[in-house]
Amino acid sequence: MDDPLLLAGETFSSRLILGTGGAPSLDALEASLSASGTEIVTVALRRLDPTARGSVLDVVDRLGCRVLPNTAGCFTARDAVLTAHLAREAFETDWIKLEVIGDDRTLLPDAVELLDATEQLVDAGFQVFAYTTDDPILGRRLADAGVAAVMPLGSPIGSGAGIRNPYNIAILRESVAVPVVLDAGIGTASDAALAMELGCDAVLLASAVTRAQVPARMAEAMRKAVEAGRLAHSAGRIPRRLYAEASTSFAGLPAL
Amino acid sequence: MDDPLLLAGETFSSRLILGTGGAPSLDALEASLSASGTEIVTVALRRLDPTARGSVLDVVDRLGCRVLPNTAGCFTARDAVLTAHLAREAFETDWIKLEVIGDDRTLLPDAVELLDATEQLVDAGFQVFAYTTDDPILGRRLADAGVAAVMPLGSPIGSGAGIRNPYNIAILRESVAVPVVLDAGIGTASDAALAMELGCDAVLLASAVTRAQVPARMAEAMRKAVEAGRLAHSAGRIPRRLYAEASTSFAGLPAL
Amino acid sequence: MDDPLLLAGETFSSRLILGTGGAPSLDALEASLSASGTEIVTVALRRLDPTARGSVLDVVDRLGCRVLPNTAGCFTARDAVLTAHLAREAFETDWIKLEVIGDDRTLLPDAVELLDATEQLVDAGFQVFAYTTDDPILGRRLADAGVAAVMPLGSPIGSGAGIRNPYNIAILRESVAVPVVLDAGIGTASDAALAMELGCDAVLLASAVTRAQVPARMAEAMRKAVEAGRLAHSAGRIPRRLYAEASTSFAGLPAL
Amino acid sequence: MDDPLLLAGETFSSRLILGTGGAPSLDALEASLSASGTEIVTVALRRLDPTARGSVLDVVDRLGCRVLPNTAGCFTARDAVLTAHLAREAFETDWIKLEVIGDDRTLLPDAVELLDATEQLVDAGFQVFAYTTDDPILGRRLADAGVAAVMPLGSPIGSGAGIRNPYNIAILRESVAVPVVLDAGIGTASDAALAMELGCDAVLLASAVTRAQVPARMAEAMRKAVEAGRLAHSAGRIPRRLYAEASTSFAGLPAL
Amino acid sequence: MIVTLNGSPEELPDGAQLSDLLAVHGHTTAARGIAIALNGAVVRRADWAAQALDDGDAVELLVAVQGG
Amino acid sequence: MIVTLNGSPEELPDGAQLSDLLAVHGHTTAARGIAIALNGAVVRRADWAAQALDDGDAVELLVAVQGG
Amino acid sequence: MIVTLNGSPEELPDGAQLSDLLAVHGHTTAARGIAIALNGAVVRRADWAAQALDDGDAVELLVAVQGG
Amino acid sequence: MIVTLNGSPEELPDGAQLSDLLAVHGHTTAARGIAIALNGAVVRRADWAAQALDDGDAVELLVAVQGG
Repeated sequence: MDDPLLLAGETFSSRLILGTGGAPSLDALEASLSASGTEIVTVALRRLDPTARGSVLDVVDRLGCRVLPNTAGCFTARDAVLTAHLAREAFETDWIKLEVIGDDRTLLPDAVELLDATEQLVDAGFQVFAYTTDDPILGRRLADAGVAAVMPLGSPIGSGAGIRNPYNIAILRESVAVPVVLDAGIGTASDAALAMELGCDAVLLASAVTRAQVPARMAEAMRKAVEAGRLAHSAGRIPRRLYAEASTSFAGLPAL
Repeated sequence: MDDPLLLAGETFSSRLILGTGGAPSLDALEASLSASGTEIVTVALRRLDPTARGSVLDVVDRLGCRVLPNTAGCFTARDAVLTAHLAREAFETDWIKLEVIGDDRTLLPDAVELLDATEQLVDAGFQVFAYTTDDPILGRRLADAGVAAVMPLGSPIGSGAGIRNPYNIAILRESVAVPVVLDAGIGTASDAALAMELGCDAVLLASAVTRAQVPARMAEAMRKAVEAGRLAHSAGRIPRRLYAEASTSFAGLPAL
Repeated sequence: MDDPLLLAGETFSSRLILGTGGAPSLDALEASLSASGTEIVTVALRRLDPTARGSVLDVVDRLGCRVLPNTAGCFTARDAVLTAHLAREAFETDWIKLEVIGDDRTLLPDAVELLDATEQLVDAGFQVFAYTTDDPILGRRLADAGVAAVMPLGSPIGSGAGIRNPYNIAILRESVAVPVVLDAGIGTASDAALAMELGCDAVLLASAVTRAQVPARMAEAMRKAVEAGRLAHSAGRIPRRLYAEASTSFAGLPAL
Repeated sequence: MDDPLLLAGETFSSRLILGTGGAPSLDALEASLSASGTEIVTVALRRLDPTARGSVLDVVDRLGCRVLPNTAGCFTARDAVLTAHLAREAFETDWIKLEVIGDDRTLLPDAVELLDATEQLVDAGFQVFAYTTDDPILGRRLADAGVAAVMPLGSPIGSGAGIRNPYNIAILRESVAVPVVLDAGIGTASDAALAMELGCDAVLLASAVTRAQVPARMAEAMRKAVEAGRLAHSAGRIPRRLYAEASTSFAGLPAL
Repeated sequence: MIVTLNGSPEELPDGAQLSDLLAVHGHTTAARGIAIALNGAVVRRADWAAQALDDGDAVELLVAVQGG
Repeated sequence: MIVTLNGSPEELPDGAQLSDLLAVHGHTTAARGIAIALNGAVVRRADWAAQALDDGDAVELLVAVQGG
Repeated sequence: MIVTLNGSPEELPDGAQLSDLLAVHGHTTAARGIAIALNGAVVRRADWAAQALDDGDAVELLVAVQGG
Repeated sequence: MIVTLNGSPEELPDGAQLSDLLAVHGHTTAARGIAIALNGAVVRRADWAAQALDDGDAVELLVAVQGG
């Protein structure tokens, strides 16, 4: 089934976006990115650490992935906008994963600052990938503001708690015409498959892979899970029933 | 990762077993079996229908799959044992998927008749694949009786309701040394992935594929989902948390 | 246990607030309100209907309940603020249940308009009871803006789907110092009990009672469920375990 | 609503049965039993402990409760039957809570031994209250064998994990004509309410109360929760919907 | 003169006041549970008694109904 | 003679054997995927060729179908 | 004579009866909430008063405890 | 002159430019994956080569790191 992902005017065959945070080493990261089949990878900007060896960017470039810089750690629209502009200089890309968080315990997005930053960045020509709550109304506002993708969380970043409110994700998916990327909370393969079954266009995850006991194996699991969920979504699942529905006919039973 | 499935002394590379009930046509069935990558396929025995065209067996043989005959429709140990013996003659195999049901609304297994039939069939040299409830104690009794595999249901046959009690499946998996195959209830890909994540050795499903709107596509989804779940199971998932765990470090944030 | 509810400087013994929408008749409503033990009741303002008999207000007054007018049906801060001012004239109260919705299919609140209206109404001296999503960050913003209570929804108004994301409700409860009232989505008694167990200070519901087959009986159920959940919350529940923890000691078993 | 519970030919007004295991002291137990409003209390038989002070039986007698002795700790039909006969001598009652467990980690019932013991005890004139799994077919077998009540577990004894498979409880409830008592796994008030909403006739719990931080308060919570769930069950709840259903009419909205 | 009441035209004697309109519909200015907007602005309860009406005024007369 | 096949009466020449009945229905004794019960007992595949039939015998002739 | 009570040896005067053993442990044969097994068999309450004991008998004396 | 680099004081020769500061830390103005803010404002990549520095300037020199 030819089923490419369109994001910000570009076409991708993988529907799995990988965050790079939390990987035990750049080697482990490279193995994971490779096993995941991802074509888009998030990175952050931080102060130069003179003791650091190698660069995440070399890994990403070597694999031919597109960079999606993020604004992780920003609590205000001002900081996020500034960070986005810095990222544009650093990576020569208009793409930005916009994170504007409300506190450092939940890392949940702050709707007000997020919308403010979104409007500023869209005006400045950015392709905004907006990390947001699962609120369908907020998702629609972001879509109306011109984001490249609405990226609702399934549960808090790094929590591995999966999709706590699948109904909201399904309603959000129906509420907007732009791509919806499930971003944050994925813990294991079935979570990623479920996200796709709910109609999401892609899944973004980091910790589920980078902090797994065997990251590259989990990366491969996620690749297959996203493909599985996408196929299942369009294959038209059977309805859920309370009782059974025989798969073997009772007709023609012998008299024994 | 080389990770073959051992069942009744034989080795398989696919961990997906397909039931054939409910397929709209033999062509659709063949396409689905092929897309699923399955190596084991269930069939039933029913009275000859002179109007029937073609045989499910030709399809199964053409694809080189092993036949796993079932005893669907039997309510007593007596009928199930007789059916197993008939199946042995028909398919020249000692393998039998043992179904002894308690009523025709839920198609749930009857523990008493199931154990009785299991003992008789094991004594008669059968490799018994026992369709059972998710009761870990009953599963252990079946294992003690010498079954080739314990096959707990996730939810009623054909219900598509997924795994209603994942805790019981996990406890059952820990309680026996023989293979555990999740049999019945799978509705979509994420259900199959979850079954494997819970530690099941394989998944058996029929309606989820045969009655999907696009059966072959769902078959491919299931193949990937089972592989994904198996990989995720052994990759060591991250723990579930209530709150967030930052994937991007706060260290090195600039003063903007 | 003496455990009064404090709302906007007043003290109540009931922690159940009833909406009046959907009742089949004023008589049925009165019976339900009475059985529920509620002390606070919501009403709406609509154009005079010359064919209407009796007034909801007479019922509320007869039972000695406080009126909490709502702004149901408003899509903008402007409309909601105007409606609040009208309600102040109609009911001579500063209390307002502030609903500013984003669409008419989900009736979910619109964060932006809600915050705007909240700020205007707090400035104008209203006691704002803000119907909101389960987003903890938005809840904190409302609390910071000076609302009398944050009222997160469990699921869409009238859906009877219960609390779709209990984690968010628990986190929201921890995030603010003002009262939290679970508002919308309650379908049955166990939902109301759960809301209280999650730490909510009260529950507001309408359809679950007014549209039940026997409204007054469901009202009594809700009264007890809210009391039960409140008691359970402060009684300190046992932890959840995967396995058993014997309630009868194995020590002293006879040798039989 | 006059709605008595009929058990083994007797009538009760409370639908909450309390186990006594795990209480920190007899005083705490008495306070809890009293607060719970229970009329039936389980006790066990163990070897005389010369250091023990007071007797649980004095507490039960003082409160005028009926004694329901159990066979906790028995792994075989033989031991359980013998224990039941001992209990008949000790408490001069034909009532017996029949527990025959399969292992000491899950304390899950063993279907085979349970049915065997049930048949022996029914033959011997006992009123058997059978602690069982949530398997509807096994429940029907127990009912057919003549038990006074089928008592399915929600989750393992003392686990506080609630009702892990509410669908099975609902199906079991439909499958038998005898009373169904949810026995084991209740952790908090909403669990007890849910059990009743699923159609159970009563709830039996111990650890949820005796091991709560404030046992008597949790006992009161459980009393109200059981009453709430019972009322809600017969009040006819509203259906669950994905989207909203307005409780305030849009008709008559002013033009503002 | 003609005013619009709740979206429908209603004829009133010239010089009629808001209190007259209320009276026509069975309410006094002391009525509890009603609210009035005049040309999109809230009329404070204290002003009901003395509020004049002009030809073309749009009046919303709202009452308490079951809700939410 | 008349036997019952899958619940319906079927006339066969006197002296007909199971293999004849199979042949009538297009099967040989080598056919894979079929099974036979005679008067409630399984007939082993090895015995199909030589199995006699009597008037009144109840034969179940079963074939592989999609299932489970 | 020596009997085993709840798994431990206990010396009793020759000719002692079950009722004597109960008395030693502070119970009468009318006591509610106790049960007795003798050599693996239940002793009916009606038989407690007259039940003889022999050297080597295994007695289980059980009482009501919190449970379940 | 002394500038603040990533929060720490750093001495540079008078007249040093941003490109000199980069060079000290092993980067050229063509370097990919780095970004620079000067006194709270982003310095466009095109301006790196010619950007002067003054005593007291606060420079943030950021690089790509693993992130979410």
